[in-house]
Amino acid sequence: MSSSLAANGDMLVILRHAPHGSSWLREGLDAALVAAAFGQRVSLLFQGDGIMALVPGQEPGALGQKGTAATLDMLAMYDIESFYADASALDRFDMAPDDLQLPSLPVDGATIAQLIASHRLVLTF
Amino acid sequence: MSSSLAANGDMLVILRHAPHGSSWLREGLDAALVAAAFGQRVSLLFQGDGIMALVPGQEPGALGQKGTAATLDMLAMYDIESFYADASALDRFDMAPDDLQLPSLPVDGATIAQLIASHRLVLTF
Amino acid sequence: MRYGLLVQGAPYSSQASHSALRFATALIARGHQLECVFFYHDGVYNASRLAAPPQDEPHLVDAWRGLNAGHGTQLQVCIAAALRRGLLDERESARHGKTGHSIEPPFELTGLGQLVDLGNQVDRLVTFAP
Amino acid sequence: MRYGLLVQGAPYSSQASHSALRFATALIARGHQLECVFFYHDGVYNASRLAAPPQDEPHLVDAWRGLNAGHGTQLQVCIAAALRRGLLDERESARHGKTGHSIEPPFELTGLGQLVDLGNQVDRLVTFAP
Amino acid sequence: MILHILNRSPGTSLVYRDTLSAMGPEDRLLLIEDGVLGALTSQVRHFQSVEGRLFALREDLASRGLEGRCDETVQVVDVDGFVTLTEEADKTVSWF
Amino acid sequence: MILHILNRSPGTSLVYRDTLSAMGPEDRLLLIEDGVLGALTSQVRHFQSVEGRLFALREDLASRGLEGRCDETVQVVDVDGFVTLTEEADKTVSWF
Repeated sequence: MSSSLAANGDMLVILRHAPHGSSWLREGLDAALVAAAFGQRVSLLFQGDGIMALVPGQEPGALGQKGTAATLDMLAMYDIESFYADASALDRFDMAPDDLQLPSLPVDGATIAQLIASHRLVLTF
Repeated sequence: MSSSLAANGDMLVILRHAPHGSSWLREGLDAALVAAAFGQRVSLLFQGDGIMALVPGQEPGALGQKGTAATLDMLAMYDIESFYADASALDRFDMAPDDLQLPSLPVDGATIAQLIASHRLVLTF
Repeated sequence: MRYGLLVQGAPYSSQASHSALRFATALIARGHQLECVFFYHDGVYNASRLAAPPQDEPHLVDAWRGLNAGHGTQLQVCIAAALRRGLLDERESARHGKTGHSIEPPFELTGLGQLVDLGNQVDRLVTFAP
Repeated sequence: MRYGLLVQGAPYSSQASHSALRFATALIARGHQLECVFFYHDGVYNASRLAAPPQDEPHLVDAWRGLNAGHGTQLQVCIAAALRRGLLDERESARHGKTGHSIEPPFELTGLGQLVDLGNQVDRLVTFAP
Repeated sequence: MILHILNRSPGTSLVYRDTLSAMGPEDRLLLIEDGVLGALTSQVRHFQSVEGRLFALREDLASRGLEGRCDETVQVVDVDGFVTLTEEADKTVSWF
Repeated sequence: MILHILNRSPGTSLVYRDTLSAMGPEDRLLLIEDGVLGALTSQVRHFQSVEGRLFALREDLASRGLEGRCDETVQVVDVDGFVTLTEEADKTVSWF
């Protein structure tokens, strides 16, 4: 959680909503993918209930809704490789950093503040 | 807060949202008014942030949005006269029961449970 | 038993519509009667005949229509909540000087009184909210 | 300074549109330039040409139009978020085999890339969410 | 018996407090949608006061990859079980 | 300096916790919409860690009848002041 790990970049997308319950997470990931496709250096921060996006073994919804797990696998193709996970949320939900669908760096509040400061644009979803 | 004060009725409308921030409160009050106009015995429970509906001195919004204070004055015309206010929310926001736009009976959780049990239909907004 | 559903969430934005449709299918499969789905608050957006979701996602408006066609469930939309949100049938469109409409049968614009009636008529009214 | 707004809340359901319009008016009055309002998530519902609010309430769609007419602010609507929610212009309506449309100029359907461009172009991008 | 239905995560929303305080001694609570996050072993302490009367919807746990993380004190029901709960209840109250 | 904008009441939503923890030592917090409930004297303790950097929007207090209940440690600004805050900030982050 050292502050030196807080990357610079063009856009930080903060994902605060769990999958399936709303479209926030999916629409936030879409914004990140498009920004990356437009050549922006994009970092993702999974915060609060948003860390539920990183739970392995997600499935489509009962009516066939796609969910977001498949989208996460596409991020690397778009050169999005900076993933951060809110350490306090990981703690709260008792999730181990090595048990996430994406390798994500746990970050504390001070590091989150630095991430926000070091990206030109910050979008929350 | 005695349990004997929990009225019977056809419909209990639980209002949990503050004025102006969303349309929940207004649309909940509309449902209560229409039910009363259809001859239902309606009770209102202001709970959580919903007790903000009872703050005196509310105004229209910055763009002229009407808010809900004027609607509260219409309730008596529709014979809606059972008003309850979540005592824990009053405490939390330091609101005195005699400083509310509508005379509302403060109720604790047990009384709220009885209100829910004693009304045939319960709608939350 | 006779059921009614009150749907208050917009489709594609919250899970409310999905949950309500899933619940509707299950209660019908168990032999109950689903009298009516009443759409209020952002739930009125479920009635838009113009919705064009991606083909690999569930088409919620069609799913509601199917509930009406297969089971006779009424699909009632609160008119006050709908008009301000741009959901109009042909009659309301004309009345407001608009060209074009966004609601068509089996969805019907009705007043909140229908929700009150529904509540009195059914054994269970279940709310799905965003 | 050059500003952009990102609006994510449905009109009449949350205060987001009201707050954004109020902020837009104030920043223009202070001599800033409002380049564009980008509508995403439920914000796309702000673009519905069929909205018919009661006459004693603010007409938000007209207020957005006024911002375009009076100040040249672009009104861009995310096409992916819009189509699934039933917001289509004439071209998309035809493309999806629908009759009628719910979006017309000055609102324009655009891709999320325009939001990225906007973020790069302006000095401040302010989000109003539900 | 009244069936209370909660669709909010205790990690984000405080509505669960009002829900619990409004529940009678026989009432049941069903967690659905984002509400199933409350059924996780790490969260279920928020619902201690209704232990034995706490349910969570299987489909919503499964789609989120959470079936294996659901606390064993929570009764997991599928959507048929959801219907059954509404049959057995006098009425339902939705909290959001 | 970054301007954080919060539109949720601390009586309902826990998002304020994440907002506060993500704020740098010079950052400012503006409460708008339902967020102004956090500016009340009865609620402002939630925002102790940013005392002196806490703002609330006058119009949103006024429409709710809350101008007189706003804590004196909160700096009340009108919408012009809101614009000024965005001018002075490097960027804004909205929390909801």
